[in-house]
Amino acid sequence: MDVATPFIEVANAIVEAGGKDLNLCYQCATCTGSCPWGYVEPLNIRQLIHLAQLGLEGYESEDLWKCTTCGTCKTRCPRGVGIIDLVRSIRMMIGETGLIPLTLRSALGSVRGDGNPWNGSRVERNRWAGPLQVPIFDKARTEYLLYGCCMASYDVRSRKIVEAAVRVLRAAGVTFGVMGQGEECCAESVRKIGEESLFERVAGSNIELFKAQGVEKIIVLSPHCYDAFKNDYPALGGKFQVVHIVEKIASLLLLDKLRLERPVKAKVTYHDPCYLGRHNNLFDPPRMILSKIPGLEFEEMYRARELSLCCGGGGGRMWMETKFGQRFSDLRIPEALAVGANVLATSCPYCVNMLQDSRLNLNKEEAIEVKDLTELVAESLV
Amino acid sequence: MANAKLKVGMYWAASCGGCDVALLDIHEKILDVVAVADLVFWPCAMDFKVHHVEAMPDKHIDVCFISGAVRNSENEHMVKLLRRKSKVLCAFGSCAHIGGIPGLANFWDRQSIFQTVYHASPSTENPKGTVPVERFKVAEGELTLPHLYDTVKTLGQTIDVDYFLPGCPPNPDQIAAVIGVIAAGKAPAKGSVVGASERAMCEECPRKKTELKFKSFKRRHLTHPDPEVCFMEQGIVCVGAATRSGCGWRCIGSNMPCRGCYGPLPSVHDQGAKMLSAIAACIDADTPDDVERILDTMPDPAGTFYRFGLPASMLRRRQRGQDGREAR
Amino acid sequence: MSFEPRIVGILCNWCSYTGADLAGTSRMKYAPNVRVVRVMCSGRMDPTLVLKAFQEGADGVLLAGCHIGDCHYISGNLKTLRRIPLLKRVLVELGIEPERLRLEWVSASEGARYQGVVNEFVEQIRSLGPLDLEARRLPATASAS
Amino acid sequence: MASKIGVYVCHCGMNIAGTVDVPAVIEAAKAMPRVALSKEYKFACSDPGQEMIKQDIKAHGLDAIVVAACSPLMHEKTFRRAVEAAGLNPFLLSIANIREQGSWVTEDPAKATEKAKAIVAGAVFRAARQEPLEMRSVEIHRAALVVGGGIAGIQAALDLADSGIPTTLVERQPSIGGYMAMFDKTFPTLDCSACILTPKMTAVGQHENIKLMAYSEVESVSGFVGNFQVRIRRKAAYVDHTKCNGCGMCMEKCPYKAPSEFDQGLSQRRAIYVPFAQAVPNKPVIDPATCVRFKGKKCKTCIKFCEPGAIDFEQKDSVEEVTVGSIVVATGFQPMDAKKIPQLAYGRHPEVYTALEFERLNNAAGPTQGKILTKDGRVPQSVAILNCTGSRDTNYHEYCSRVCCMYALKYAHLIKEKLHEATVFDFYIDMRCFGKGYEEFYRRLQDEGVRFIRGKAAQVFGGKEYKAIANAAGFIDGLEDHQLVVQAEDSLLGKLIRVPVDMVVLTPAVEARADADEVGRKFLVSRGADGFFLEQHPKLAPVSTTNDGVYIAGACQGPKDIPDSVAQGSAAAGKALGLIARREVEVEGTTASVVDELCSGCKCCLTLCAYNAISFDADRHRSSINEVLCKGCGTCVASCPSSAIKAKHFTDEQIFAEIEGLMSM
Repeated sequence: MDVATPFIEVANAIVEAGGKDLNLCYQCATCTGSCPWGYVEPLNIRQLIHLAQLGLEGYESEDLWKCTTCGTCKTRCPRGVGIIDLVRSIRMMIGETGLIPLTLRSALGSVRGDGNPWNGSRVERNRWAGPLQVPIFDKARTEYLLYGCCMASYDVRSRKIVEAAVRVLRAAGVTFGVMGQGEECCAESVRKIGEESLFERVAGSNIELFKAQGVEKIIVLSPHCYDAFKNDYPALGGKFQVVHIVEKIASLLLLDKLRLERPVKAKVTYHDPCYLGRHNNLFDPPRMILSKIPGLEFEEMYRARELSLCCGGGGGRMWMETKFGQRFSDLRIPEALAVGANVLATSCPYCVNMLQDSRLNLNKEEAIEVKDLTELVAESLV
Repeated sequence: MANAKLKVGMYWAASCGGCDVALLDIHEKILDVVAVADLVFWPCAMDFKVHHVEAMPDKHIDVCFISGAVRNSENEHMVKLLRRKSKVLCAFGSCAHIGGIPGLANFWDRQSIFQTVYHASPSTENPKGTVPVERFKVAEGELTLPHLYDTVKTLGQTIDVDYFLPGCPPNPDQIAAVIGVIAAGKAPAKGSVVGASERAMCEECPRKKTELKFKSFKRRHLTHPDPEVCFMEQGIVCVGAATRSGCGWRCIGSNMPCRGCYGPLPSVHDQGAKMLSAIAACIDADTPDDVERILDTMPDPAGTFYRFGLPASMLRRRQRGQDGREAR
Repeated sequence: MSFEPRIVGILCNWCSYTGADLAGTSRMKYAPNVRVVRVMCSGRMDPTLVLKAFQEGADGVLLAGCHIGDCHYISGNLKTLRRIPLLKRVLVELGIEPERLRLEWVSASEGARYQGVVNEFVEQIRSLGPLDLEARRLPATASAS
Repeated sequence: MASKIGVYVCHCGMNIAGTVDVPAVIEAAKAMPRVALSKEYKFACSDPGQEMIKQDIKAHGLDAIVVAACSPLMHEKTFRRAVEAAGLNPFLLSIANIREQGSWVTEDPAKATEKAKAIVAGAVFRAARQEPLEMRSVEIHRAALVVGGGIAGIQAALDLADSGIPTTLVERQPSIGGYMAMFDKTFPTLDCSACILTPKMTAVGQHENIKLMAYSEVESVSGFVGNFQVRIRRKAAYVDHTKCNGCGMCMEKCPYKAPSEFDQGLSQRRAIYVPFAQAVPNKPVIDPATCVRFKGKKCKTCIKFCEPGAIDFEQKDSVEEVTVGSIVVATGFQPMDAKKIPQLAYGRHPEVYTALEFERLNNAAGPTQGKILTKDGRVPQSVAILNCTGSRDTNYHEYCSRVCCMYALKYAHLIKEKLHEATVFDFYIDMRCFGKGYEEFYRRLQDEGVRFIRGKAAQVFGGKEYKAIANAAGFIDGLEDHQLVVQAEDSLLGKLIRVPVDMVVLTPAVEARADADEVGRKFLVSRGADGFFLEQHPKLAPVSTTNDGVYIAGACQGPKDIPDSVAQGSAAAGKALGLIARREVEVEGTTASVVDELCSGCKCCLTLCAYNAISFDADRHRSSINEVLCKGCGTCVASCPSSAIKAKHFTDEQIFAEIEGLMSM
């Protein structure tokens, strides 16, 4: 058995770095019991918190990088501990010693240099808008800024989502444009990785740019951008009206500005993205949209809404290697198949990517497709 | 009887002249007044000069009415002069009583008012940037203008006042009655408010009122209020509940809410604060956010609650601080 | 000499005054700048009292009552919860920083909270500087009502 | 206005004098307006200290007194008595709190002295303007009302009635008994709940001093301490209980059924029913939502079989008014809806039970005659009990529900007793066994072989669902579709635990009833942040409320077990009795009153009073305040736009003067 002596200065440093609720934890273990890592290789977040409370070695364990910031533990925590903030603050402290995993360092470097985590070039950003004839945002003529996420600019699969979004918004008569030069990553994941100063730099530059262009309303395709704009940017002076495409489509349907008339023959189930659902409580709009698509049959998975299983791509995990057998998305495909679905819908470019990968890895191309909800809506347009 | 007649004066300081019109508005009762009084000074209606007054012996005027607030050096000079020349001095109308509409200038100061009036207002056409100066030499000699003060004062804040006759303008019936009482030598205690009731407007207001609850505030010109029902119940701010009655509810009778020209009730220290308190307590909200949301529907609360009484209120004016500190 | 704010505190009898007493019986030290008036309920906190404090030279006014839902008189604190935001809007127009007026809920058991509120408020007023009310330099009002 | 004020500055030993320069304060006080005399004393509250003040009042003709000492909450009453004994009205005393809010909270002696001077000046300025006031007395009506017929209300009603006080007991349900009537055994003694409760219920039904009004609700309460007028609505039972002999034939023959509320929906009752066999009163009521006659059909079964002809479909609600001197509110709690916690699968899986469901399942008079069986009739081999369902949880209720640990142990025992082979798992955070015999009970259950897992159950899966989502890492050998899997981290091991079980029992939080707000407003009882009724003082006045004459007992005040509820029932009855025994009650003089000459009838005050003390005389067009109802909060005073309402002892002039004094130093 080990012997340990508490090192309270460390605990205080974590609190100061933003883990303000650290001391509230009463070790009930709900977090560890709720963590999606429990399905593959349990992550003992409860123990990490207790080690941190006493400043004991081990709080900075490698395990810390496993957290996908899915929010399951945070929403269930009976003491209201901001566990994600805690993870962030510990990561921040580790970051200061330079011990960040290699692949994350590369992604962060890319954000620092190119304004995106995918090593894409700045000139490529929003280039998709050209062929689709989406104009540059102009506050006199376009109501919304369409913020496609780095994914739309640098990932082929995600480009289909933005194309669908453009079709849908046009069909409803919404005016929107994209930012010309200078737009950067929303930096949501950067913050979760613990690189607070880089986050503030990138976010600050976006805020300045949006303000200079007179942006007031933003439509986003990724729940991660949504979360950053909505919950993190205001503290830095960026107060915009942010809507996720799912919210926008739902309100267009309610106002009867959008008609879905072409039947979509599919049995669909829906995967709630963590940052749309648990983090921002948007559970009903996606289901409402699915109910309006003619011909579509809908079936819930067991882990739906608050219980949704993380795809594994949040909190910086998008850029880290996850061992085969430890990918949450690999568990999700069979779960969707078990309810008889042939389309697994979601509404997040990260989720689409992760689930798409698993579908291929598990050789289920024939059995099931992975689609963004926006794509299903676009299919249903006449 | 002629030598027993009262010598009456009427002067206007920072005033619109409405009070003088109100005095005329007593119609045929003016004959009763003339029967008991000689008008010895009334620059608005007759040709009197300052030197006429200066020439009078002290306490020459039996009753002097002064309308208007004190806003510039000329106002101050004249009211002090008239105080010396008068036995009884009565503040006439809201401006003299509590500051009145000119008192709203206390939300600003001399410099910002000049800036607006001579430079910034949308209708100002002043390419050369001409501004009035207090002394200006011309061939004929030196021209002078009075000095405009930063702060508007009531008459009572400037000189010793015997009675206060409120109203914007005072109700003609009340004017006649007050003159009658003074003439009859039945003057009330010094410092009294005369020609007004000790109770608020609601005493006389005929509108029906059941329960106060503000879900939002409405502006009079954007609504068609039911003439039978209390304005407040219809969401329109009416400051009648914090205002002396005596005006004959002329505004309310014309379907306009009371704006408070008759001033605060006898035991009230600050008319605006009391009305604010009464109204806010009846806001239909129990959380700070909901309260703010409802308050957002009330434009210019300070101007509403202190429309007539800012100079006589507890804080008297907008604070600027010695170093020009400005609140947000 | 550095600026020592003079602050009037108006506290409800049942929660906040008792909470302030608790800070005392617990020997918690805090800034001595707040001078307290006890009223029975925060519902008694008439805006006129706030103006009076400013008029008498207070640099700040602290109002404290029972937490919402815990009012000893059921709902008196709700009335003040509604009044103060409107008063603050008016204070802004009167050139007084709304931060000079603070409404807090302090329960009878929150001695430490009272200590914290007072210390924080005193520092806030200190950074705002003296109010130096102009009305105090103007000639006194003759009886005008 | 007072013109000869005496100022006394107390040293309080070193408590004040250790920090405050008392002589300097004395000197400063001498210079304050209208101060005739200024003295210091070691302990002003001591007998000689008080005696000195009395002597001075007489010798110097002082007309107001300022005592600068501890908080008025401490010794205001003491000094008021002293002042009164010297012939001065007690309201001419003003306390300057220079200890709790002066010497004790300030380190720097110079600053403490400066603050003390200011506080004394405030009190001196105020004292000059204070006015004499009188206390008033009101006669108390010799009768009591108890609201709620659970164990707390039953106890309160019996104690009052046994003391000879005519008592009305109002219960919303058709029978009294409350939750306790649903239980099989009680912890930790394991007495049979019915055996100890039924005699008390019968005693209520038969007591000559108790008027039992079941199936009734309090509609409104007016009046004040000693004289409450209470309107009670008796709901139409459609059965004339004066004729009904309780034979039960109607219930046997009635062809229409609905889920039994008493059995938590686990069994059926008829449209005409008594909730349970030992009900008091044991007379049936007809549920109009189930009876087809209320849907226009022509069933006559009950009428046909009722020999005394008691069925009366024409019956209407009736309202009665009673006048009582004091009221005990014992309206109880409700269990939290466990569906609010989706990960626990309640409502999604049939074998997840709430505590009350399990009570009925286990009750000999329940739907399975006390056999613990799954819904499909199997005997469970393993049961998991999950503690803290919505308690100690800021997402639901931050407080501890206080009873769950113990009844969880009780369930574990009952399961072990009935199903010797079954394994019982108890998932807990902390075992809270604070009561008499509780810790011993815990030890006993460990001895009986209950498996305790320290870790809050994080997730409950249905067996079939689990198999669909589990991969190799989560595979559980032999898991059946109808089973459940409970997942938690055992924090003592630092290991994730998955337990396959046949049944899960949740322990939903004890929460304030959904209508507690409405009930609170009816009886003018405030509620705390947790939603429960608020006692006047958490330690020293646990069953009193801020509404004089209204007391609270049982779980409406906060979660509590049976012994505590009974104790509170008796305590509240004792307080109510004590009040009635006084025959009359003194009411504080510090109320508000309308100055008639200034009131314009603007009605701004009418909706503000939480005690309905303000009424409007339409003929005179004036507001007036009933000073017996008025509690003196001053809310109307602050709101009167004409300043026509005066708060006695807290007038504008008095507070203004105090502020002037405070700022004069």
